[in-house]
Order: sequence, then C-alpha cells, then structure tokens
Amino acid sequence: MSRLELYSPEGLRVDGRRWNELRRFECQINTHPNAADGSSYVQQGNSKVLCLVKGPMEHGANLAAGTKLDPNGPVLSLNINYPPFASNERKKRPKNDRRLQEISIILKRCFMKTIVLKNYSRTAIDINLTVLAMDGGLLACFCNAITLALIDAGISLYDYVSAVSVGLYDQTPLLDMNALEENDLSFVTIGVVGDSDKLNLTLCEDKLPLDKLERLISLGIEGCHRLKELMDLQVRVAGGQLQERQ
Amino acid sequence: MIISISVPSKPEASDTKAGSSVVTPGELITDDPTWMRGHGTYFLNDKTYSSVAGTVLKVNKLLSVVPFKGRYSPETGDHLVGRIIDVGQKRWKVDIGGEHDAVLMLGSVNLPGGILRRKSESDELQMRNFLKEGDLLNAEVQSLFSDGSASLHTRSLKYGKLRNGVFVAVPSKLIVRAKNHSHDLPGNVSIILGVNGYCWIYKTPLSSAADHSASTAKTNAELSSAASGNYQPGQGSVSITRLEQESSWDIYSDKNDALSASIKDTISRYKNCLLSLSQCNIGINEIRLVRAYEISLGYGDTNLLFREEVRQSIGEDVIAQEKMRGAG
Amino acid sequence: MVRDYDISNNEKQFVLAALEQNIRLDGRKLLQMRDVHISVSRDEYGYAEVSLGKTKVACRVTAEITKPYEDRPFDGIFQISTDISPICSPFFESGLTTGSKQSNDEILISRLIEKAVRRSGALDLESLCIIAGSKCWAVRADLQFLNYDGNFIDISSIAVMVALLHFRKPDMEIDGNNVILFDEDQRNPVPLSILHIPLCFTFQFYNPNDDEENIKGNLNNELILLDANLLEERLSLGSMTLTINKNKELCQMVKCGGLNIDASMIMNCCQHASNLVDDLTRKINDVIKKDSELRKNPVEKELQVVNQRET
Amino acid sequence: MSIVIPGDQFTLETGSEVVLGPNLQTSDSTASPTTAGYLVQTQAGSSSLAYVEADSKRYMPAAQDFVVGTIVGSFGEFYRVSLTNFSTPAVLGFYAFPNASKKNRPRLKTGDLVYARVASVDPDLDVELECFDATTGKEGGFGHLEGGFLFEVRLAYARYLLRHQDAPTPYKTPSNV
Amino acid sequence: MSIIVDNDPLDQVDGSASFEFGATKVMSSVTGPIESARPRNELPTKAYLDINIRPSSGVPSTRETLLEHKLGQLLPAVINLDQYPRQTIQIAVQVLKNGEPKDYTARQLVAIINSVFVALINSGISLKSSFMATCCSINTKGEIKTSPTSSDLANSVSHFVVVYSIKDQQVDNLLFCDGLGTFKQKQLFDVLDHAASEIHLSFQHIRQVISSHVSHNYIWKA
Repeated sequence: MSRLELYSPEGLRVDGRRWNELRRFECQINTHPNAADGSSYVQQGNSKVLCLVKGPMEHGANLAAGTKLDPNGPVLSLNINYPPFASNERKKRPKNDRRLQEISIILKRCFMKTIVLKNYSRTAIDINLTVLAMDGGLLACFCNAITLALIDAGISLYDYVSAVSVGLYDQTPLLDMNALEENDLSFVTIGVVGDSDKLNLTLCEDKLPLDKLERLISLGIEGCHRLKELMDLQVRVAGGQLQERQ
Repeated sequence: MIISISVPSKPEASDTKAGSSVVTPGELITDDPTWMRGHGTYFLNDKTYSSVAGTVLKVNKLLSVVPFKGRYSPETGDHLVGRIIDVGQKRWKVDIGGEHDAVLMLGSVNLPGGILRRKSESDELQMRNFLKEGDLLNAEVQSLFSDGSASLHTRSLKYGKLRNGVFVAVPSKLIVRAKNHSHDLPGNVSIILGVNGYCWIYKTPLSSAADHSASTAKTNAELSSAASGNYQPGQGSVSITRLEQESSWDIYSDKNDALSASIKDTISRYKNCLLSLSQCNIGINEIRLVRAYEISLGYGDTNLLFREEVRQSIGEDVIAQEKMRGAG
Repeated sequence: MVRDYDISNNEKQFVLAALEQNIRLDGRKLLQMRDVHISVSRDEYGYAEVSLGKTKVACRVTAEITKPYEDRPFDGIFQISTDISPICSPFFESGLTTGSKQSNDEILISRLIEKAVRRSGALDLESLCIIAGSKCWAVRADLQFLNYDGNFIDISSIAVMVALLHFRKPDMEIDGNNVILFDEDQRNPVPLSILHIPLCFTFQFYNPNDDEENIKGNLNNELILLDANLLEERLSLGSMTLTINKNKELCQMVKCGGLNIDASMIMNCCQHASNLVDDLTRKINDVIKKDSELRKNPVEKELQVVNQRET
Repeated sequence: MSIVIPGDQFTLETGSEVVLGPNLQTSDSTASPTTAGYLVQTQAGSSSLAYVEADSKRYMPAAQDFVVGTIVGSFGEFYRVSLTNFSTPAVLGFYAFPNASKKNRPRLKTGDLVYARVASVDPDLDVELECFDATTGKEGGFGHLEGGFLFEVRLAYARYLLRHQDAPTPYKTPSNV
Repeated sequence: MSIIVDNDPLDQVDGSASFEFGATKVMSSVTGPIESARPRNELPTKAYLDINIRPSSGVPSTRETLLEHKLGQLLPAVINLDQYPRQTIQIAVQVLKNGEPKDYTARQLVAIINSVFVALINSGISLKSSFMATCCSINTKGEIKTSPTSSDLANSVSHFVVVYSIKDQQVDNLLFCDGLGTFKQKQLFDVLDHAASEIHLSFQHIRQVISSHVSHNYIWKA
C-alpha cells in the first residue's frame, strides 16, 4: 500500500534503524531559567518540543475565568502551541483543534495522577508546550517534555512518566515511529511510570489485531525504561551544574 | 530483547551521586521506616521515596530532599521583598514568588500617627492610600499557615514600602541566608536581598546611613556562619521613640527622591552584577556582590554589562578570586 | 462555577467497600455490563434508541447530497454530532466554558466516538461518492443524550452503529451530471455500506485502599469494572476505553491518565472486551434483521414463503 | 380527596380562619393550586387548613424539616451543605452544634454527611440549618452521620414514611446498612 | 387527533415529559430551582429561565433560537418566577420528530409548549395556571383546519399557534398567539374560536394523564 519500503527484508527502517531502536534522544532542562519556573527541551529524532512550566502559584495566567482553585490539589492548565512551520503540511491549525484539545485533556489527567497533589492545594500550575518540529511521536514528546519541566520546576512527582510510540509493520513491532511510519502504520503510544510495568496512558487510534497488542506494549515498556534512564541522567547532570557553586 | 541506542557516553555520574547523594523523583531513598519524612519525599509500604530531583538532607531523624530548583517556601523570620497584588478585607495580598501569595494584615503594619494608635474603620477604608496594587515593600514573615502560606508584618522601621531604587528577581535558592539581608554597599547604594529572591537596590537613605553602616560592619563578620539560631521578632529594629517620630505619612509616599545620574548608574551596575551572579548560579551574599561590583568597574561602561558573555566572565572572576583568597 | 454531583464520603466508602467484595449496588459483577435494550423506529429509517440500564441515548442518521471536500473528491462526508444537552442531567450545562470538568468530559466523549466510528472506517466513505468531485452523500449522525446514568461512550457507539445499520438512503440513478432520486414507493431505498461494527467498552479503575498505594511495588489491588453507572463513574479514579470489532481488531485504546495500571491487567481487559463483543454484535444484528423482516412488503413475504416451501 | 391542577378554583369559607398550606395561591376568597396534587382540607377547631399534597424530586427547604445533607465546603464560620444536587447549598453555622464555642468547633470535612434541621427559610437569603434542638439546646440526635449508605427517595414517599412516625419532611432518609 | 403523553420518563431531571401528536414528538425536561451557574444569570427578584432547544437533526440554529425566544416570552406569564429569586430554572427540550416541513415550526412549538407544561407540573414548580397550545392552518379555500398535518401546512396560506390558559376546566385567557401568512381579522377570530374549543377538548386528556400520574406517585393512598 505504501510507495516507500518502511521495513526492508534486511530488517532496516526508512531512517536506517532496526525495529527495536529508539531515535536519537536528547533532552535539556532549565533551558529558560528566567522565563519560567521549570523548562525543558526534548528532541526525539527530528521531533523537537519545548515545555515551560509556571507555578505552583496562586494566580495562574491561563486560568479560565471563573475556575476556582481546588483545596485538594493544583489546577493544571495546559496550553499547546503548534505553529504551522512545525510540520510538513504547514497547515494552520484552528484554535480549538479537537485533536489537540483531546491530547491536552489526556496529558492533564495523566499528570494529575503523577504530581503529589496534596502538596499543592489551592495553587495553579501552567504548562506551555511548543512544538518546534514534528516528525512523529507527538504525544510521547509532550509527555517526556512535561515530566522534565515539572522536575525542573521542583514540583513533587511520584515518578517519571516516559512515553514512546510503537507501531506494527505486518508482524514486526517498530519502536519510536517517525512521521513517515506513523502515516502508513497503526501505532500505539504508551506512557510508563518510572521503572515499573504500569501504564499511565495509552493511546491507540488505528486498527490493530488484538493478539499483537501484547508484543507492542512490552516493546514500548522497554523503550520507555530506556528513555527514563536517559532523562534521569540529564536531570542529574543539570542538577550537578546548578549546585556546583552555591 | 536488547535495545541498542546511541547514547552519549555516561558522564561520571558517580562524583555527584556519591558526594551529596543526588536523588530524582521515584528513587528509593531508604527502606528504614524509622526516618521521619520531610519535604520532597513520599512514603509507601515502609519505604521512603524522593518526589523531587535534589539532594538528600538528614537532620536528626528527619529526612528530606532539597530540590535543585523550586519556588520559595517561606519560613518565620525571613526578610522578604514582595509586591502587593490585591487589597482585600483588612488585608493585602502580597506576591512573594512562593507557591501561595502571602497576606499582610492591616494590623501588622505601622500606620501614620505612631505605633500605639488603634486601627479604625477609616484606616480600613483608606488601605489603598497606604499600599496599593503594584507597590513593592519589604517585610518579615510573622507566621505560617497550615498550607504553607505566610503572614507578613512590617512593624519595624527597616520594613515598609520601597522607593528610590530598582527591583531585581533572582532564583530564591541563590540567596544565602544570613542574619542581615539589608546592606549598605560602596557607592552610596543599599540593597535588600530578600530571602525569596526578590531584591531591591536603592539609594542609601541619608538619615540611616550612619546607623546602618555600624550594624552591617558587625554582621559582616558573622556572615559566614549560617543563619539558624534563635529568632526574636523585630530583631535589630530601632527604638520605639524613633519609630514614632518617623511614622508619618512619609513612609507611604509614592514619590521618589531626585536621584543623581551617578547614583542611577551605580544602581544599574549593581543590578547587572546581581544578574551576573544569578546567571552563573553563584550563591549571592554581600561580599560576592561587592566583589562582582569591583570587577565590573573594570569593564567600564554599564551598558556593556548587559552582554551575556560579560556577565559570565564577571561571575567566573568572582569565583576565581574567592578561590585565590581561600587558598591564600 | 462548576456544578457537580455532591457525593458524600459515606456513599463513596460504601460503594468501594462493596466493590471490594465483588458486589455492585445494582447487583452486577464487576465486569458485567448492564442489559442493552435497543429499539429502532418502525416508520422511518435511521433512528435508534438504546438504553443501558437507565442511561438512554437516541441516534438519528440523515443524509443529503452535497459537494465533497476538495481534498477528498472520491469520498463522501460523514459527521457525528455529540452535543450533550442538559436534558440528560443538569450536570451537562449548555454553553460551557472550556476547561471545566464537564466540557472535558464532553470533548473526550465526542473524540472517542469520532475515532471509534469514523476513523476506524466503519462507514465506507468511498461508497458515498456519487460523481467524483461534484456530488456525494453527506451522512450525519446526531446523537441525542436523553438520560445520564454513566457510560455515555459505550452506549453512544452502539447507538450510532445501530442507526447507521438501520438507515436506508434513497436509491438513485446517475444521468450524466444529474442525479435522479427515487421515492420509497418507486424503489426500495438502499442501506449504507458498513464495513465493520466497532463497539466501545469502557473500564473504570478504583483502588479501595489508597490512590497512592500502587505507584511503587506490584500489589495490583486495583478494582476494574465495566459499564459504570453514574455514582461509580463519578467516583472513578481512572478509565480506559477500548474499541473492538468482532474480527478481534482493536480500533482504539485510550487510557487517559488516572490510576497507573499494570500492563498485564490492561491485557486482561482487552481479552474480556473481545469476549463481549461477539454477543453485542449479534444482538445488534438481530435487531436490524428483525426490523428489516417487518418492513418487507407483504407480497415479497408471500413469495418468500413459497420459496421456502419449494426448497 | 380530589386531584387538582393549576387553574382549578375553589372558594375558601369566609369568616373562619383558613390556614393555607403548601402549593396554594389565593386571590380574594378563591384559592387555586400551583401544581398538581391531592387537595387536602381539614377542620381543626375554629380554623381550617387547606393544602395540596404534591410529589416532586427537588427538595424545597421548609422550616423545621429534618434533613440529611452533604458538606460541600466551608467559608468564614459556616459550612456549606448541599441538600439536593445542583440546588443552592444551605449554610450551617459552626455554632449551630450542641456545646459549640469558639474553642470547641465541630470538625467536619467536605463530603461528610450531617443530619440537621432547617432553622430558617427565606427566598432572599440562604437557607440556614442547625444541628441541635433549639428548644432544649441539646443534641437531639443531630450531627455527623457515619457509615451506612445514602439513597434518595421521592419526596412524597419520604413524607409518607415520616408521617407514620409523626415527624416532618427530610429529603434523604438515612439508613444504616 | 391522538395525543400520547409520557409522564416523567427521565430520572436525572426534576420533571420531564414527552408529547407526541401525529408525526411530531418532543421530549422536555425541567430542572429547578437550582443554583445559577453564572453570576450574571442571577436575577435579584426572580428566577432566571434557561431554555435550551435542540433540533431532531443537525446543530441548533437560528430556528431553535427563535423557538427558545417564543417559549421565553410565554413562560413568565404562567410560572411564579418571583417565588425563586436568584435561582435558575433550566428547561431543556429535545425535538425527536419534526413532523412538518423544514420551514415550519408550528407543530413543534405546540408540542414543545405542551410537553413543557407537563414537565413543569412534574417538577413541582409553582404555576399560575394551566395552559395548552394548539395550532391551526387556513388553506387556499379559506377553510380552517385544527392540528394540521405536514401536508396541510405545506398547502396553507397561513398558520397559527395559539396558547390559552385554563381555569376551572374552562378555556380562560389567551396567552400567546403567533400567526404567519396572510389572513383577515375575522379569520383570526375564527381561528381563536376553533383553537379554544380544540384546547377544551384535548385538555381533558392531558388532565387525565396528570391525574393518573399523581395517583401513581401516591400509590399507597389507593
């Protein structure tokens, strides 16, 4: 069905990876020390996402009018900025793009169970995501970027949430899909909590044979654990730098 | 299943890990249930985990994790700089850069007409004449509420509305806690280094110049010792008689004094020095600030100090000097 | 101000305590669905009412001829509208501000239905094309939420699919660039081409001990239940929606946040849903079959009887 | 007893004192119901009583009713208590408990159930509740309800149940399971 | 004309009713008095009516807004709004079957008004009087037809929606009259007479439905 050979008989994908290889993962934290309480930059292959976290604070800028602060936990507001230049189509997205709205709700609910709520009663936390370039793995990049930015902001989390997408080519699961693969193959995005096998979020929007699901998820979990390791390393490095001279 | 990825070679993580025991969220700190669990941790099934990225701090039997970064959390006795954001029923709401806004009760400020005056309803009605939205003030944390938000007071002459200067915000973590947070600096300029990271650089007031220089000289010696110890409210404040004399409407004036160009230049130089230290993540105290100021004089024009690389080199020079002196 | 149901701690504790003993207030087992009741309209096409316990949803499918989208000249148009009216509960208020709890629920419901039915290709869009680039059928499914007692997602997927299966569009002929539509009396209207029947199953997660219990460790004490009613849905700590068809294809799997659930338990849910999907699909097909039998005109029926005798 | 609906008219006996109960409105000497229900007219001594017994789902507070409500929050020295979902919450003062004082405050959390009595009702003000017997100042069985399960019944049925124990209207019947 | 009324079919709202006559069917719900969702909807002296009408297919349009407006004009005359200051009464209507050509709203409006009346009764909200709506059409020959069918309407010159209040089982005040098309003054009066007698007849049925519902609610009184 596709004009491109997504997975060659020799076991190579369009970008030269094998089925179980992640794309190059780079991340930084504290990228915008003056603009926000916490900030991060995540690069998965050619997908680049920036995340700024403001708060916890009592007066959220993104708070919808009339929303009251919750005595049991923070009010998360999540704003996704997806400019036309970030993707190949250069399509201008309508303001209330249902797909982005859905993603923002999913992420909000995901992190409401990850933040130690009881420490942040009556506060607001604003999360701003900006896509600089998108080459697949939108939700996964968002999720990883938010985790890092929240950690950078010093907000209490139970654990890391790392996410990755896994697709299916015929019988072969493919880890960390790029945009070309996402266009033609069914895939599932999963978010894993720390080093456990527990899933915080799963999102699958295309048809997948049920009996293949287990393989995809187990590959995804291993990918997530690897990402978590990489993120953890970066947090420690950045923390060490921050501490050096205090 | 093996996942092979091109990973940047692992930097020597061991040096940070072993030295000050850095932990990240979800990391197991101890499975010994006898520890008391402080901030930055959570406890499940007899095990204590970290909830932030930071260093483990053990005080007696209390285990907590100090995050690398984070918002300021107030403690009683902290000397702060804050900004009024709301005037409410008998209280002001003050932004202090923390998770919660602080409150300043009408009863916790000095009003014109002396300290022993009763607060009347007319005071309630003219609260905006004292302090209004946007005003900056320095104050002390009087007490904390159960949710960690602070109640402030300005019942001392050294606290109150701020004038004749410029506001600088730096990360609160960089402010080194000391006995005294207001300093008179060379160049006829003073600074309040709010514990919350909000700072105020202003022209040294004429009347108090003499008083303060005496007190700061004394505290300079004690700077290195950590500011723990006993706290007494209004510590180091001025006698009541002076207070009464000065508690006039003047303390709530909005008018700045005429500042000479040289003072303005010095203030902005200090501001840039402060930002240089902040950019280089150097803990800020009076000595380092003065050193940075001295170094910056070598760069001549104040305008140059806006440049990032200049700031970086100022910061590095400060550290280098410190090391030299430490060695010598 | 966001209005919500005020649920007392007593109710919460009671429900959770009962769930722990595998008892639900309406007497079901944890993974048991309520009885699905489907009725379709006798005198018109494309109208179905579905109820799941007290939850009730109606769906009406209509079609008209329009111009196809410019970037998709060979496809027809299919739209699903899922506005929730306060008629089903004052909880769903009209004209909500974005960001409130209810509007989030509403967006999720509409996206889930959209993805379950439209994106999974349940309706063959190419078959709706009449003249490429200039004329096509625009099919529209309007969901009417009538009564809220939890689980709008699952019931909506059933209602939309039944209504689509029940719908007949007028037969037509193409004459050059003109389209001739035939009346119901002239020619029997034709059904839509439905490729598969995706059905949603929504699981709710609870942890009777503590929200935090299972963040670390491997206790997996979470309770999982299917087809929650109002009270259960409001008390839920997380949910997951699976969309499956009877070919055992997973069309959608969405777990948005909520309790962290072990992958193995998620696989169990999938297994359970795939067991249920056959029954439910059969039920839907039975309703449609029964309806079309009733509709067959008497002459045809007689002929059929004759045929049967002959064979 | 006859079933009446809005618009039906009946004359009230002039001269004698007539007490109009719920769901009735008057103009001059005629009265008409405001909703559908059973018209009840009874004679008690010199005065007569007329009211329409009607069923509905939404509880409208009336003074002296015994009610069960859920605490939904607190402000100042009051709790907000929800008697019916989506209705304006009633208020319950911290001092409307037996032996409550500034030092000895009731400790109720959001979500707790209370059994209370409606103290005052005015359409222009918030409904007030109290958790002690105003005549004696004693407990009177009110207060925090623990355990058990809450369920709703139709108001008419609640009144029916209560009448048979000679008590006025609660909206939710507490029952321990 | 056969009328089918279903009393209180919904359980999440305070009062509900579906009203079906001929090919038109409408479901209405009433909830209230409840707390206003927005401060600007709080009227200091009376209840705010939050009316919401949804069409049988498609998204709400100006058509529904017009119907909402007409209903909003009629209801304050029959509800004792001043008994519920600062509260909101939420009325939600779902048209299930149009039963008339696209450009007409007469049959729908009649069904909406009548179903809202029964729903209001069920909700226990204080009413000034009972009321009922009906519609008439005048065809090209000048004949008046009550409760016109879809094809009657399509062939009519003018059509009317008339609402009367009912007092002591008799038709009382004219609450609302909406006429569209061209007609003479005399025709209008004729229409009103026809409508009044039609309402007088039909209301017996509605009354019957309400009574049986009341006695069903008080099943223990039997």
